[in-house]
Amino acid sequence: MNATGISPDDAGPLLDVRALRKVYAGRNRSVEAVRDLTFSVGTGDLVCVVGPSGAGKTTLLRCIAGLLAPTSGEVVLEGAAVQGPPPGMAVVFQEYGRSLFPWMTVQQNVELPLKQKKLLRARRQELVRNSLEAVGLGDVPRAYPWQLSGGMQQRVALARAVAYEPHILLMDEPFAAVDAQTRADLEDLVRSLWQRLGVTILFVTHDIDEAVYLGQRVLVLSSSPTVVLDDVAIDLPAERDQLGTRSSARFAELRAQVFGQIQRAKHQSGDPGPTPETTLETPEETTEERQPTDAGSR
Amino acid sequence: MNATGISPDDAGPLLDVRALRKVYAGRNRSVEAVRDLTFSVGTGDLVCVVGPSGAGKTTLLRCIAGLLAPTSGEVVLEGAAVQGPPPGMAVVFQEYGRSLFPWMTVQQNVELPLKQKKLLRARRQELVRNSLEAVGLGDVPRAYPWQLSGGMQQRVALARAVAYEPHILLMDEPFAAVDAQTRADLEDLVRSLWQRLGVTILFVTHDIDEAVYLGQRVLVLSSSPTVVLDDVAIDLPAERDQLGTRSSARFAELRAQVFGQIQRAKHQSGDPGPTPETTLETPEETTEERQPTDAGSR
Amino acid sequence: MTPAATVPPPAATAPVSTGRSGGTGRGGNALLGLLGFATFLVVLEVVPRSGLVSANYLPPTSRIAGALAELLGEGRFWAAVTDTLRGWFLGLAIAVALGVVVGFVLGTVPVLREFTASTIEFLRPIPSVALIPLAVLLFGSELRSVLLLVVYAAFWQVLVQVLYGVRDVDPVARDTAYTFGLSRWTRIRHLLWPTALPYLLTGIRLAAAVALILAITAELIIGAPGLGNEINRAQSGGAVDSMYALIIVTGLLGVAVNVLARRLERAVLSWHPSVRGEESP
Amino acid sequence: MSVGSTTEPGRNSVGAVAGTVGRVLRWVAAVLGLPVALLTLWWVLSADSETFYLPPLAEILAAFDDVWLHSDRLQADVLPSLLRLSAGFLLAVVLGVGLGVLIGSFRRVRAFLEPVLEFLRAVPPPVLVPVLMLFAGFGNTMKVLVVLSGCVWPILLNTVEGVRAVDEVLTETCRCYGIRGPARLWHLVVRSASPQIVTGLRQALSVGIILMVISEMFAANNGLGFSIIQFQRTFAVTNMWTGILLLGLLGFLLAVLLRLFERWALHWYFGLRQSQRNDGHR
Amino acid sequence: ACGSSSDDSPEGGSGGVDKVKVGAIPIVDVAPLHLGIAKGFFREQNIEIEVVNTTGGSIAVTGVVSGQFDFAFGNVVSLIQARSQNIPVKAVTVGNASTGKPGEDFGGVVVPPDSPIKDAAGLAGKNIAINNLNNITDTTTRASIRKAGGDASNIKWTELPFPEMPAAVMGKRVDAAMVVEPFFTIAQNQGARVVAYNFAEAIPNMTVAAYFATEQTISQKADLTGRFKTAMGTSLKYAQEHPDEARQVLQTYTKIDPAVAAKIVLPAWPAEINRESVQTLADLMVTDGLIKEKIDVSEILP
Ligand SMILES: Nc1ncnc2c1ncn2[C@@H]1O[C@H](COP(=O)(O)OP(=O)(O)OP(=O)(O)O)[C@@H](O)[C@H]1O
Ligand SMILES: Nc1ncnc2c1ncn2[C@@H]1O[C@H](COP(=O)(O)OP(=O)(O)OP(=O)(O)O)[C@@H](O)[C@H]1O
Ligand SMILES: [Mg+2]
Ligand SMILES: [Mg+2]
Repeated sequence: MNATGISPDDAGPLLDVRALRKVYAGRNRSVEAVRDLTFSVGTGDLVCVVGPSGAGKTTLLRCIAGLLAPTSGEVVLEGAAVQGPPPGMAVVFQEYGRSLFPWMTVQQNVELPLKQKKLLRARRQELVRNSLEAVGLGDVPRAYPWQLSGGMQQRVALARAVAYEPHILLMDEPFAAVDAQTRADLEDLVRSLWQRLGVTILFVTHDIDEAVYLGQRVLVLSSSPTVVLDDVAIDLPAERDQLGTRSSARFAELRAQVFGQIQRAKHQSGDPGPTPETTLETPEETTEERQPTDAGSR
Repeated sequence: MNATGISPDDAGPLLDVRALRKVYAGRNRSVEAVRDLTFSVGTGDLVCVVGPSGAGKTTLLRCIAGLLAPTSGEVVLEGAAVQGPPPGMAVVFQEYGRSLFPWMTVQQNVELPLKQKKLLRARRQELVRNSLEAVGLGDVPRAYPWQLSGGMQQRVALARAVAYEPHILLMDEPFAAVDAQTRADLEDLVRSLWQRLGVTILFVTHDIDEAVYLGQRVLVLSSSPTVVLDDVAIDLPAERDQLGTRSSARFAELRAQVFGQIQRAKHQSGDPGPTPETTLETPEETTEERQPTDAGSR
Repeated sequence: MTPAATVPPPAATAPVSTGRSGGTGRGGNALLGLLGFATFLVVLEVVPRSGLVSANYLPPTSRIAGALAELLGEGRFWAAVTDTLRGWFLGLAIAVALGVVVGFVLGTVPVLREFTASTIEFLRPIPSVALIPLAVLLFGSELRSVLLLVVYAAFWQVLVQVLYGVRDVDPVARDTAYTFGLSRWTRIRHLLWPTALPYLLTGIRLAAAVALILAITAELIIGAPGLGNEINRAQSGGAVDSMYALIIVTGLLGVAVNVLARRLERAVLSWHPSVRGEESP
Repeated sequence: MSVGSTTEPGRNSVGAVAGTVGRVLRWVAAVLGLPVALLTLWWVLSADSETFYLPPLAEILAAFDDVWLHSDRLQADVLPSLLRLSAGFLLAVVLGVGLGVLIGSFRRVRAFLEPVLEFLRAVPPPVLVPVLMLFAGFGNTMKVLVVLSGCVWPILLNTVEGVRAVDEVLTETCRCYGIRGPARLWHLVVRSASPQIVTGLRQALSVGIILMVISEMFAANNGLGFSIIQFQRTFAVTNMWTGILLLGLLGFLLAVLLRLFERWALHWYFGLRQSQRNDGHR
Repeated sequence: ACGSSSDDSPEGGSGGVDKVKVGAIPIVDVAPLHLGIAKGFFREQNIEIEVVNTTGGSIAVTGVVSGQFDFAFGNVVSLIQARSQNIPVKAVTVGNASTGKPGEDFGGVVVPPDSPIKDAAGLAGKNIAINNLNNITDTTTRASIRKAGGDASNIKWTELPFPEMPAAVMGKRVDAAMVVEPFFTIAQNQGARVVAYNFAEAIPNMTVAAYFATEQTISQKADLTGRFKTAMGTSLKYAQEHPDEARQVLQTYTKIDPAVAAKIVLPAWPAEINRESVQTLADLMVTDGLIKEKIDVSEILP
C-alpha cells in the first residue's frame, strides 16, 4: 500500500511516514536499511516500535527527527514535509553517553534547551529540578556526565527531554542501561507524562513486555531491509500498573502476539529473496543473516 | 566481615575480592561508589551481578579488571593482587560504542587482540569468522563500527571478547542494546561457551531474568555506597533452555527472591543512615534518592 | 558515605592506591620542568667546554649568565623587552580574535569554507619575511610594521586550528543540538566552542610562539626597537655573549607564555579527557 | 529533498541534480572563484600604480613567464628548494609524531621536556640558524634542519594534544586485551590522534615553506627563497612579486596533496563524521 | 606616513628645529653620524636627528623611498643598483671610504692560519664567504683578484652575515671570507690571516658608502638637505681627525668589546665622494653582470 495518495488535509494524523526508503551509500558498502515504511501516528498517540537489532529503528527515528534525508518517500509532520528538526520535538538518542555535553554538569545539560526556549530562570530551575528528581537523580545536579554510571547518564538524557516539555517525543531504547526496578519506574513516568501533557510519543525498544505495557500501538518492523510487519493495537485499559497489568491475561496474549511477529521478523524482511541485507561490494560473504544459535556448531 | 585475614594459599577461588572500597575523588564531588565488597569466585564459575543503576557494578568490574586502583581493600586473582589487567582476560564494556576502534572494520576490530596473541593468520581468520557468525554478524565484516546499529556494535564487542578465548570474561551489560530474540540467542551462546571452554565469567546485568537464567550464582549489590546484599545460589539444572527453564517453578522462585533483594537494594545501601549517595558539596540537595514515581506530584 | 567522620576529605583519601599512582602534583611537574631546563643548561655549558665547538662562537652557560646579569642592569634592555612584549601581545591578541571569529564563521557556514579554502591555502605559506618590504613601505620601522608581520603569521595558526576544531564536533552531540532546536548562536557557544577549545588552545600556543618569533625577527630585520634590534646590535658588534644572553631571554619569554597557556588550559578544560586523566591515578 | 524521482541514491543536496558534471563545476568554482575575484581586484587597483614597490599585476604576470618558466630557475632553484622542504618536512613528521607520542603518553616526560622545548620553540629561526651552522655547516643539511626546526612544533604540539585526548574506553580496551607496545602505539595512539596530527601537518607545511625561505637567507646559492631575497635586495621588485606568487601557488599545490593524503588516511574519520548526515538536510 | 615634522615645518625654519630620521646600520662606518649628534653639529644646523636602525641597503632604500627616513646610510653599489631599477635615490654626502692603504684597511679577505692561499691570486676558484651576493664585497674582491693576476670567474660565493664569518673561516667551512671591522680584527685575533685588502686594492681611495635621500627630498627640501650635508661634513671631518673619540662613540650604539674597539682599523671619512671610484665601481658592476647597462654615476651623485 502506498500512502502517496493521502492528502495532508485530514487533520487526524500528526505524523505521516510515506513509502519511506533509506539507503546508506558508503565507499565499500551500500545498505538498504529501510525499504518501504508507511504508517501514521495521530496527535497524542503513544506508539512503540519493536524490531530485531539492525532493523532500521534508529534510522526511522532519525528520518522522522529530520536528521537524515530519506532516499525516497517522505515524512510529513503536521501537514508539512520534514526538512529539518521540527520545533517542539525532543529526542532521546540511543547513544546517550555521546549525546550529553561533557563540558557541562548534569544540571547545565538539562537546562540548555530550556534556555533556548527563553524560559525564565526560576521556571527553568524548577523544571530541571523536577525532571532530575523524576528520574531519580535529584542528588547529582553538579556532577559531570562522565562521573556518572551508564544508567545514570541515560536518565540524564531522559530528564533533558522531559524537562523540555515537547509536543512530540522520540525515544530510542531509552531504558536500555537501567535496572529493572528503575526501568519500571521510568515506564510509569513516561505514561504519566504522556497522559498529563498529551505529548505524542514514538518509543523504540527491544523489550516486548515494555512495548506492550507502554503503548497504545506496537509497530513491529521486519529485519533489514525493513517494512512494517504488523501494527498491533494494545487494548489494555488506560490505567496500567506494573503488577496488575503485566499479570493480566490480555497482556500475555498481546505479548505473545508481538513475540510471534518478532520471531517472524527475524527470518523475514521486506525482501522476499535470500538477501535480507545487501552488502553490495562484499558478495562473497554469506548474505543470509546467521542466527546466534548456529554457534553451537563451531 | 573483613576478608583481610584470608590467606591466598587456598587453591579454590580464582578471584578474591577483599574489603574492596572505592571513592571517586573529584574537584567538586567526591563519591564513595563502593563501600565494602567481599566475595570470591571459583575457577570456572559463572557469576551474575545485579544491582540498581549507579550501584557500582561497573566500578567493581573495572577494579577486578585492574583498570582502577581500589581506594582500599584488594582484588586477588590466582593468588596475586591485581595491579593491572591480567593476561587472558577479556572485557565487554558497557560503553560498547566507544570501545570499538572507529578506524578499523568490524573484522579488524575483532582480529586485533588475536594478533597480539600471536596467532597464525589462518587461525585468526577462523576465529573472527566463527565469532562474528555466532553473534549474527557474519555478513558485515568489512563495515566500520559507525556503519552499524547500536545492537550490532554491541555484538561486535561481544564477538571480540569471544574470539579472544579468555580464561576469565568480564561483561558489563553486554546485551543491553539488542532485541529480545537476539538476546535469548546470545544468552545461550554465553552458556555454551562457558560450558565448552570452562571460562570463568562475571556477568553484570540489570535484567533479573537474565541473571537467574544465566548464572550459577547471583550477587545482589545494594545501591551506592555498595555492599553485597545477597548471594543467591542458582540451583537450576545445568542444561537450560529458554522456554523450559524460564517457565519452571524454581526459576520463578529464584527470580522472586532476587527481585525482592533488588527492591530492598533500592532503598538500602551499605550506609545505615539516610544518605545513600552523598554529594559532598551540594548539601542543600535532598540526599534521599527519589523514586521516579514521585514525578506525579509535579 | 557521609556523615562527616566516615570519609576523609578527598585530598587525604588515596594513600592506599596501588602501584601506578600519580604522586607528583603540579609542584612536582614544575620541579621536573626545572630539572629538564637545568639539564639543558648543563649541556650548553659542557658542549663548548669540551671543545666540540669553539667557545668563541657558542659560549658556555656561565659566560652567557654573566652577560645576562649585565643586561638585566641596563635600562635599554628593559625598554627593549617592553617593546617586544607590546608588539607580541598586541599582535597575538589581534590574531587570536581575528582567527576565532573568521574560523567560526567559516567553520559554521560550509559554503563559505568551501569557497575560501583555496585562497587560504594560497595565502598561508607566503612568508611574513617576504612581506617585509611591503611592511616597511606601508609603516616603516614602527610598531605597526611589526604588528602587520606578527598578525599575518599568527592568524593562520589560529584559523587552521579553529577550523579543524569546529569540524571535530561529535555527530551525536550535534544531532542533539539540532533536535532541541538550539539556535546557531547557542550551538556555537555551547557545542562548537567547547569542542574547538582544545584545538584553539593549541592554536594559541602555536601562535604565541610564532608571534614572538615574528616580533623579534621583524625587529631584527626591519630595525624596529625591541629585543630583535638588540640582538642585531650584539651580533653586528661581535658581542657573542650578550647575543646569546638575549636569545636566552627570548626563549624564557616563550617558556613563560607556555606556562600561562597551560594554566589557562587547566582552568577551561577541566572536563576534557586530557586534563581529567591527570587528576585520577 | 522530497519525493519523486530521487530514488537514485545520489546527493540531492547540491541543488542541481546534474550529477558528476555539476559537482565538478561546483568544485572548480569553489577552488577558483575567490582567487580569481581577488586577482581581478588586485589587477584593477594596481592597474596604474605608480608606487615602485607595488607594480601593476599585469606587469607581474607578464614577468612571471620570463622569470620562472623561460629560464632554468624551475630546475636550478625551485627543485632544490622543494627537495630541502620535503626532507625537512618528512623529518619533522617523524620527529614530531615520535616525540609527541612519547611526551603525550608520559606525564613525567612531558613535565621534564616541556620547558626546554618551549624554550627552543621561542627562539627565532634567524638567530637559531647561526647556531645550527656551527654544527651542521652551510650545506643542505643546515637548510633541512632549519625547515625541520620550524615544522616540528605544530606537529609535536598537535600530536601531544591528540595523544592526551585518546578516548579512555579505547585505552582500557587495549589494556584489557593486552595490546601493548608497537601495536598499541599504532592501532590506538597514533590512529586516534591522527585527526589532530593531520591538523599539525597542515600547519607545519606552511611554516615549512616560510622557513625554506628563511634558511635560504643564509649561505645559499640557489633556491626559491634565495631568488626572492636576491630580487628584493637588488630592487627587482616585479620579479620579487612573481616569486611571492609562486610561493603561494606552491603552498596551494602542496596543500592539495596533503588534502588527498588526509582523505585517504582519515577516511574513517570523515565517514564517522559524515555517515549520519550523508544526504542530510544541512 | 613618516613621523618627521620636516614636512610641515617652514623650510630654513627661523628658530624652528627640523626633526630628521636617518636610517643607519649599527656598525663602525656610521660613527661620524653618532659623533656629530653627540658633539651637537646637527643642533647647530637646527636639525634634530633620530637614528633608526636598519639592517642593510635594501631596507634603507625602501625606507627612504617610502618616506620613513629622510636620509639613510647605504653602500654605493646598492645605490647604483637601485638607480638601475629606476628608483630615484641620490647620494647626499659621503658615508665612508677605504683608507686606500693595503695592509691597513677596515676590511679584507681572511683565510685560516694554515691555508695554502697566500695572496689574492690564490683565491681563484675558492669558496669565499661574503655578506651579500652581487654587491660591493664580491665586486671588489673579484677586482682585487684580477689585479693580482688571478682568475675571478669561477669563484664559489657563500652568502653569510659578517658575524658568522670568523667561525666559518676558522672552522674551515669556507676557504676564505671577506670581512669588515670589528670582525676583521676578531678573526685576526683568532689567528686568521689576511690575504687581500680588496677595498683598498680594487680601486684607489674608493668611496664605500654614502648618505642618500630621494630626489624628491633633495629638490623639495633643498635647504634641509644642505644643512644636513654641512653638519655631516663637519662630523666626518671631526671623526677623521679624532679617531679616539670615534672609537669611544662606538660604545654608545654598538656592542663592540672596548678591547676590540681599541684595536680595529677605522675607515676613512673623507670630505667628498670620490666620483671616479664610484664610476669605476659602476663599470665593474657591468663587467660582472650585476647591472645590464652602463650607467653614468653623476645621476646618483650630488
Ligand atoms: N551510517 C551508516 N552507514 C551505513 N550503514 C548504516 C549506517 N547507520 C546504520 N546503518 C545500517 O543500517 C541498518 C539499520 O541500522 P539502525 O541503526 O537503524 O538499526 P536499529 O534498528 O536501530 O538497530 P538496533 O536495535 O541494534 O539499534 C543496519 O544494517 C546498519 O548496519
Ligand atoms: N569517573 C567517575 N568520577 C566520579 N564518580 C564516578 C565516576 N564513575 C562512576 N562514578 C560514580 O560511582 C557510582 C557508581 O558508578 P558505576 O558506574 O560503577 O555504577 P553501575 O552500577 O555500573 O551503574 P549502571 O547500571 O547505571 O551502569 C555512581 O554514583 C557514579 O556517579
Ligand atoms: Mg538503534
Ligand atoms: Mg555501569
